Amino acid sequence: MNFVAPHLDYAGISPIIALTAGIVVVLLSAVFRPVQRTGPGLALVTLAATAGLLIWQWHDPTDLVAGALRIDDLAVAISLIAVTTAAFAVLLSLREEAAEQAGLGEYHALMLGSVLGMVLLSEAQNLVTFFIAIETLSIPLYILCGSNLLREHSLESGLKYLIVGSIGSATLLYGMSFIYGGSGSTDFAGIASGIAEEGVLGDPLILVGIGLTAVGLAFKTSIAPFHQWTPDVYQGAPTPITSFMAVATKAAAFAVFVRFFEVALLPQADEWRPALAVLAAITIVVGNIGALGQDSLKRMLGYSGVAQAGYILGGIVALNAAGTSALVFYLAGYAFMNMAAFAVVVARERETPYGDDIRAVRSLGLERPLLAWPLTISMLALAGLPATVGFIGKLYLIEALVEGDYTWLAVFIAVGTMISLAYYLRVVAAMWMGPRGEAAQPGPPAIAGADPEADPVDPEAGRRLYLAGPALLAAAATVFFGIVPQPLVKFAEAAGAAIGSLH
Amino acid sequence: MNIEWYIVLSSLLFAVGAGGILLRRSPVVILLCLELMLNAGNLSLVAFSRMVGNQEGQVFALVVMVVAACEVVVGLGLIVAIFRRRLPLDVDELRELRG
Amino acid sequence: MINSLLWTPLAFGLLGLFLPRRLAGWWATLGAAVTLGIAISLLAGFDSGASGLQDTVDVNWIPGLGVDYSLGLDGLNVFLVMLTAVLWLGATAFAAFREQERPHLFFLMMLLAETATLGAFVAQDLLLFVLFFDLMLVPFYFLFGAWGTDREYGPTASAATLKMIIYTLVGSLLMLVGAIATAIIAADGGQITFSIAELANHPVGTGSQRWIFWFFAAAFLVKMPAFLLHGWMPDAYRAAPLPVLAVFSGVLAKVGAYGFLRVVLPLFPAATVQFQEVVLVIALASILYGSVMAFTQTNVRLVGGYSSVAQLGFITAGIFALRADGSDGAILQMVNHGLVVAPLFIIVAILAERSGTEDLREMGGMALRAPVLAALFLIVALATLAMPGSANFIGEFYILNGLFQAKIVFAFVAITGIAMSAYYALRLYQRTMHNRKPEGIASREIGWRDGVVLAPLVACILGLALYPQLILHRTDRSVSETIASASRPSAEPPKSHLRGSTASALDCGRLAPCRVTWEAPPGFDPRKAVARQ
Amino acid sequence: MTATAWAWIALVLPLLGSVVIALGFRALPARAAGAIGTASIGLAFVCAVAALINLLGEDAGARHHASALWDYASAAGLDIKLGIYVDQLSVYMLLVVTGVSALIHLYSFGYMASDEGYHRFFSYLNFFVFSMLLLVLAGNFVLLIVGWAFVGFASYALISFWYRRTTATGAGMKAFVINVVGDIGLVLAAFLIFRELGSFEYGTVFEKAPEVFATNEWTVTAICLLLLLGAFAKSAQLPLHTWLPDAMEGPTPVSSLIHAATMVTAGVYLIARTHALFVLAPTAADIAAFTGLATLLVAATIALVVTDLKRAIAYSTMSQIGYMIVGVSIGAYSAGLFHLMTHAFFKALLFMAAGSIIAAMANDQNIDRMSGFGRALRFTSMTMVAGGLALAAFPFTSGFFSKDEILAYASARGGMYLIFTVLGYLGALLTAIYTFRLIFRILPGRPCEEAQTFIDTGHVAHEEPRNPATGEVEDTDVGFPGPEHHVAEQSASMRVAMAVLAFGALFAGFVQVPGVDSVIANFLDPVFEDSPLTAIQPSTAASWVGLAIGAAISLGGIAIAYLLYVARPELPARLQSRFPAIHTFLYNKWYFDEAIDILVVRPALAVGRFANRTFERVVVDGLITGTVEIVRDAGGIVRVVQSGFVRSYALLLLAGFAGLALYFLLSSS
Amino acid sequence: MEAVLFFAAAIGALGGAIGVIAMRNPFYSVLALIIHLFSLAVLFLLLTAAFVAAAQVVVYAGAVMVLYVFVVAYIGGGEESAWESIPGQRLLAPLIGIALFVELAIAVLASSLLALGTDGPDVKAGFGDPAEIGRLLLERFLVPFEATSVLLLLAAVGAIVLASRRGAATGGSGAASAGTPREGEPADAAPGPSIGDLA
Repeated sequence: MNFVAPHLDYAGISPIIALTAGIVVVLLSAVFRPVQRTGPGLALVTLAATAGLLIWQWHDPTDLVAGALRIDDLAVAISLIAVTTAAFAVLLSLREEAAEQAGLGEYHALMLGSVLGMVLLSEAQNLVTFFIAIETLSIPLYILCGSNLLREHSLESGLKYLIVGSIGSATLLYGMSFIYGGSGSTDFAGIASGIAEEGVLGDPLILVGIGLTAVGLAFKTSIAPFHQWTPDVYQGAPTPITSFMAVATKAAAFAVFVRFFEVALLPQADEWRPALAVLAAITIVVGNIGALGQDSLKRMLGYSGVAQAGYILGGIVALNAAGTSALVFYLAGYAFMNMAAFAVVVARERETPYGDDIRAVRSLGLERPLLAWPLTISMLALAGLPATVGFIGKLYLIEALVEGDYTWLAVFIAVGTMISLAYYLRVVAAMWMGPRGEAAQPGPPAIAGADPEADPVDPEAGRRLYLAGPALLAAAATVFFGIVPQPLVKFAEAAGAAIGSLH
Repeated sequence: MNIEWYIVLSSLLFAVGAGGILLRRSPVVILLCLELMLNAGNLSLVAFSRMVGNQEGQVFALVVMVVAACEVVVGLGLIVAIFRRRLPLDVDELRELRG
Repeated sequence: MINSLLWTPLAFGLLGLFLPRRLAGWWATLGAAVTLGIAISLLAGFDSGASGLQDTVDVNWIPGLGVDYSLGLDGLNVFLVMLTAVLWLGATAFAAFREQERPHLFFLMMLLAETATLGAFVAQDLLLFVLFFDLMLVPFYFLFGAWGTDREYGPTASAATLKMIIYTLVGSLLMLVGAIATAIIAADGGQITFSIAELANHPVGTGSQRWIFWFFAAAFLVKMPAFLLHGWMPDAYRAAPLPVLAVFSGVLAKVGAYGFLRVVLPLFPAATVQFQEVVLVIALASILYGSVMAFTQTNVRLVGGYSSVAQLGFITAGIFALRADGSDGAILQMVNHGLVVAPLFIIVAILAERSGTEDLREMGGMALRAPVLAALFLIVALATLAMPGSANFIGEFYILNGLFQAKIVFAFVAITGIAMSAYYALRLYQRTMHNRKPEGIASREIGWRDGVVLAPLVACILGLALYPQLILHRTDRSVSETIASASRPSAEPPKSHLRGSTASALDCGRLAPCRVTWEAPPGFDPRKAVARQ
Repeated sequence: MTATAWAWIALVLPLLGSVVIALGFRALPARAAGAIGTASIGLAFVCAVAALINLLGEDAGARHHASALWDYASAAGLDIKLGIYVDQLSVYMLLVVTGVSALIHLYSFGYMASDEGYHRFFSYLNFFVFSMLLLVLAGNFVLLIVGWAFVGFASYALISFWYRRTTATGAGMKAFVINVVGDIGLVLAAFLIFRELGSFEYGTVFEKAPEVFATNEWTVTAICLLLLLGAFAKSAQLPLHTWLPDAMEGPTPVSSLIHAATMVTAGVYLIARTHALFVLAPTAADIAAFTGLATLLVAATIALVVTDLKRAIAYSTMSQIGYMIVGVSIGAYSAGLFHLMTHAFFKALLFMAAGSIIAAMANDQNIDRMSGFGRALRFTSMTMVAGGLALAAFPFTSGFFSKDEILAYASARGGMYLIFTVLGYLGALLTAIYTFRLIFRILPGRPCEEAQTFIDTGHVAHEEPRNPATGEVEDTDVGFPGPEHHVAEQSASMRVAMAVLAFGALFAGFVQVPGVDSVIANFLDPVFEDSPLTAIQPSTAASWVGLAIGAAISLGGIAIAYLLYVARPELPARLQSRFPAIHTFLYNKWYFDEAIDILVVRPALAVGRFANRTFERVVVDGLITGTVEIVRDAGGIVRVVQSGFVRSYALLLLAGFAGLALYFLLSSS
Repeated sequence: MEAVLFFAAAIGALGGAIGVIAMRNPFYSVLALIIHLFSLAVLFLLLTAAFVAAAQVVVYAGAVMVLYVFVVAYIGGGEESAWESIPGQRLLAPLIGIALFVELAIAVLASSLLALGTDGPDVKAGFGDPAEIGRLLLERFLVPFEATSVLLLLAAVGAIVLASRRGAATGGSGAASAGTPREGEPADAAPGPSIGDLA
């Protein structure tokens, strides 16, 4: 029997190759004692290489490997966001207890594996690839969340994430099977043509399939009411991992969300748009009010992440090029804001006995201005105040939504933002307006948020370049793109244009 | 034999698996129930692949098996870790994180 | 030129971070002074005859989103810019004379606030306007929260400030949505632009105008604040540090009123005409309520605060008379009110230093050893109550005249506010300066420091009192253009709205033609006119 | 130089004086302020005379000029210039105001000598004169309002001159607020005028008024009523008069200048100035006249019973202004203005005398405690008698001619206007009685102890000053008149001023004797020639009959007073016990204060309290707290759902899917 | 004949599934799952998916279940108490399950796809044979195929990370923050990587 090997466009898949190679190398580094501690370095190199190769592929859309993947500007943009986030996370992981626990090699290999999953996901245009990619993304994260074996929180979050995540995957899978059955194809394009046929369009099988897949993706992007894992996992997981998850996972999941819904399921748009819009609205409300009065910063950021997911989902609801661009833009901006925040949280976790409790940042403005500013900026940006990328992002989303005739959702975004100020500014107030003079003296460790083991491991963490550096960098970017957004807008527009079906 | 039968059976299995997750507290059993759900998916995949007469569904099913295996491995790993940590093997006991 | 005006304060503020503590304040004052200089030169170069914008800057900022960085001056904003520059110099100097904790941050925020405020005034791109409008909140959040005073049995400074921020953002975020909606609807599939002038040329349909109008109105009315939306004001005013409060109350409130003139009238003419009476009712409520509250308050700051509510009510009423004279008066009154309320709060600060309290009941008799202070205060108080002969009087005279010609009944109600203002302003003055002096209150003359801050401001008041024409002359043209634009697309025949929408039961337009004329108006029914008193 | 130029100078001089004194309060030596103040007013008077001469140089028809310095506030069709309007009327007022003011400044130069607030006093006083001149010279309604409000402020400042006296500050506030009410009337009138005539300038307005209002009399009536609101508030006519008696809290020169001679007569001037409009609105004119009449009588009755010296004179002022209002409203313009002048003389004089006596009484103003000053203060009592005679219209004094001219005109106009004649004479009787009640109570008889001490030592009684109203000890360091306070006998400047005024009070009447000469009328009439009412002129004979009746009544009144207070001093007490109701009613000033308190003040405060205590808390804050509560509760729900049980998360997830699937099933075709 | 097989297998699969969730003892649950899997394999065969069926038997029943058994044996299959700690869960869980089933079933039954009602088209011989599947895996589904290998690798690493001895060595809350090098200690004194230990 004859076998035709598929054509391999090595340029196109080079980023994937680089990552895979990186994983292997990093793993090997773990085996040989002398190079054991080179894990982070190697990981960074890999990520840098991947980023380089991705940029090389910019503006050069091609189908890869028998149409299983498609590398276009959307994929590249999202992959870049994921890679950058990962690089930040690697830096934050230096001297992180979890990494030591898991072993540097394994830890970073897993992280790279997750990144690989994200890259694949952002390029996937075939159900099988889609599924395997999303699992490649998730499974390492399950492990990494639980990787700090000494902290019960870590294990708990790992298990919770695994269980709920697997339910999500199962739902997703089941939905895929329906869609496959209904359309008779696993390729996105094939699905689109398959369900567009007379008699199939609007068939309950397809629609329920859409519903199932929507649930699966909504879970990954923590859209309410499928969001509940988010706060717990964010709080329990080792902070660098949280920072990685918070942005990268969302980015990748949203990428495939866009591709799957705006390419494969486009014919059914009239059915799924309202549903997603309602989900977005619920998410905005739930996320914002849930975050009110949270003392654990990570938990607060978790809820805020939920709310932000709601905003971003608006980009898909809008269903126009502007929407996709807005989505990419917002994700990029969100990456910067979150990085700044999490870097500071990591630093304070190691400096103070309060873990990620809000008391850890009390009167930070006096103690460590260089940490206080990034956190402040990030909070203001998340709250969408002007002169930050957050404002432009919201502006972009709202513009897309109004264009897509979903003004009421835009109003929801506005309302959500108002509520969100209450908890974002609470952090700012703690930093700058704490009761006069009363700095956060090392007292008895907090009950909430921080756990007994969390005594200060590194009282100088706030001065470490690998923590303060990323924080300041991200904050600077947040402000810069708030004032000179055009480059980022161009970037997003290119990504948005990738989905041809919208024109 | 009508394909419908297979699909309905698979959805029944899916529902049973889901119900199991909701009802059982032992992480091991919950993992088993996840297996049930994934297998339900597999069944419908294979059935549909028969229905539409191409084998992509079957390939998909294979991939899913691998994935399921991986999840099991990781899940069991976590369970062992939790056990080693002398924590109760009951998902209801693991609720430090809440609110 | 206008760019330097806008960015000078911020630049100074940032450079100030690298100076030693004790210099920070002076550096900031210098920055404010330079800004004032630029503002003056702009005013000098301002051509009152020309129509349209002057000193414009127009750069594509975010082409992708159709947002331009476009600034410009015209009669509507030139004097508000001046006001901003003047008051900020005063307040910064006043603060610089006193010991501030964390001075670097304080003065950075002060100057950032100035830049933001100036931006809101000179922005000619709708979105840029919204951006600056929101940006103003950030520095004031820090200033109020970090340097404010926590109250004994009340909310902490940061809590009060949070309340203010959220409350005011409620409006401005809706405004953001409204602004975008306006642009997109107006673009109608074409290239999106936010340029106010452009949008004014193709106004959106009446249906859309209706809801967008209220999104904007919400933002502006909260900012002023107007009746029922002033809930944030008392706490915030009690918390705020006084020099900051001086500029806050002196300038920021005006941004709201200015927004009506700059954005709402030109962009949503139909809705404006339709909702004229609703807004007027709100304005009247603000006038009456603000005045009544003002003369029952015992906290000095709140007297100022509620009087501002009343004053802004007048200004709004003037604008929504939808007559040139009303709006002329409104702009004049914005400047006047800024010029009186800022010194008022500075004086309050001085009084509080002497009496150690801000409670009227515990003050008194301070005039004796402080004749200069008393004199300055007296002038400010008289200006506050719109003493005829002060520019404030001319402002209110124009406003009320406009209102009178447009909606006579509203004018009769509004004017009672003047009587009340006389009472609360004098009460404020008497309770602090006159009557018996309680124990433990020092009646000290102001030092030269406070003198150099206060005297120029009072000089401005007197100068304007002698020659209000200075402002009226320059604003008149732009205002009448704005009003005209507001009239254009409205359904009913042109000019008719000058007398108010014909729908109104209270319409007095019939009683006299609007154009200045003395033919006996047809069908004049005087019983109404008299009965309405 | 033209008349207008002189007028400008006259206008600016007092302002200059005021500013110089104000700025130089540290630099200037003690008495300099007084000197500067008096001098500036004196010069202003000279300028006024110059202006008069200029005016007389022109022919009667062309004696009105407008002059503007610059555009004050002209935009959007409103055209407001900083301009003055000079004609016979304004120049006449100019003369009266500057003249009397000059004398009163002179008086104050001595009277206030020992006062801490000497500079302040003269600065205010000059400012007042400036405002008054602005009022009378203003060339348009806006400037008129400005002057109108300025005098109001000056009066406020001077009433509460001793600002640590709570009664004084309270009275000041009262006066100010009531006057603001008046201002509002003027402002509204101005708006209405602008709407109908499209201008604020006197010239334009009065020129266009007849044609415009030919058809709609109601508008012009409305305008006039609004003007009257202002006039009544300023001239203390019913029911807006309550501030005037309280205004006596101020230093006595203030009472004599502002609250007797000049400011309070502004209402009269206003009506005269806008007679062109009143002619078109007879209804309004009549309302004005009757209000004047009512005030005249009410005030007179009150004046019969009050025991406070200055307040008694204040009520007499009200009643005299009532005469003037009647005069200018019914058409006796020049007569009213003539009475305005003579009244300025004798009433100012009376106040000066009173001031001197009160000083001698160490600020006790209760006439029941006074007696025998005839021997103690000869000069003072002589001047007081002179003023009293004029006020009581004793034959051939100034008041005699001016008052009776008004009444004669009323009778000449006939019809219902005879009422004014009749009741006017009744008022005259009352006037004579209360005037001489004061004189007979104070001057003759055995000297009271203060008077005695003055006779013995030649100094006024030294006493710790107390506030007669509240009895609290005065806080002298704000410049409350100290013990070594001047009485006329001790200060040349005061004596000069009083002498001049006494002369005026006694003999000023002779410029206007029916049939003999009529200087004032001849000078003023051209201003009013456009009014048909000027045609009416009482015949000389009629006038003389009226004068005869007036003389009889005046003498009768004096006789009654003599009977009551000298011959049979127990009678008043008996009358009191006979008609207690009437007495208390009058003694409580017809309960006007109480009425206003109940009708206006209490409601306002109640509303304020409600707004403050209830509305703000419940509604305004409720708006916020309510929302916050809702959000917080919702947050609570989210927290509860976030129970930490992974299985319940799963449950929600699947439930969510069930819902979603349901939606899709329903939306499936 | 086919129908009989189907129903037999169906009952087996369903019974196994119910057994999994019904058994109090995890060990029995595992056994029940094995039954379920075998019956599924039969169903796959009926659907002419020979290779899948084989994989099912080998991978699952062979490998995975063994793993389960070991783990259960290791942690001891303690019986799970009947006590329900979440209010309403007992009530809602079945409802949700039923709701899911009903909705999915409706989706299938109400579907207008004619093919659902058939046994599927006639397929050429060798449909679902290893050869066919293998070709697909190497041609169209190369990427997923490679990805699975990576995924397996990662899963293995994960298992080692989680279950490695380090956890046991420091088991219990006794040794706090092991693995974070103390000051002064040479960096590489930190516990060595686990793969190295295994090797």
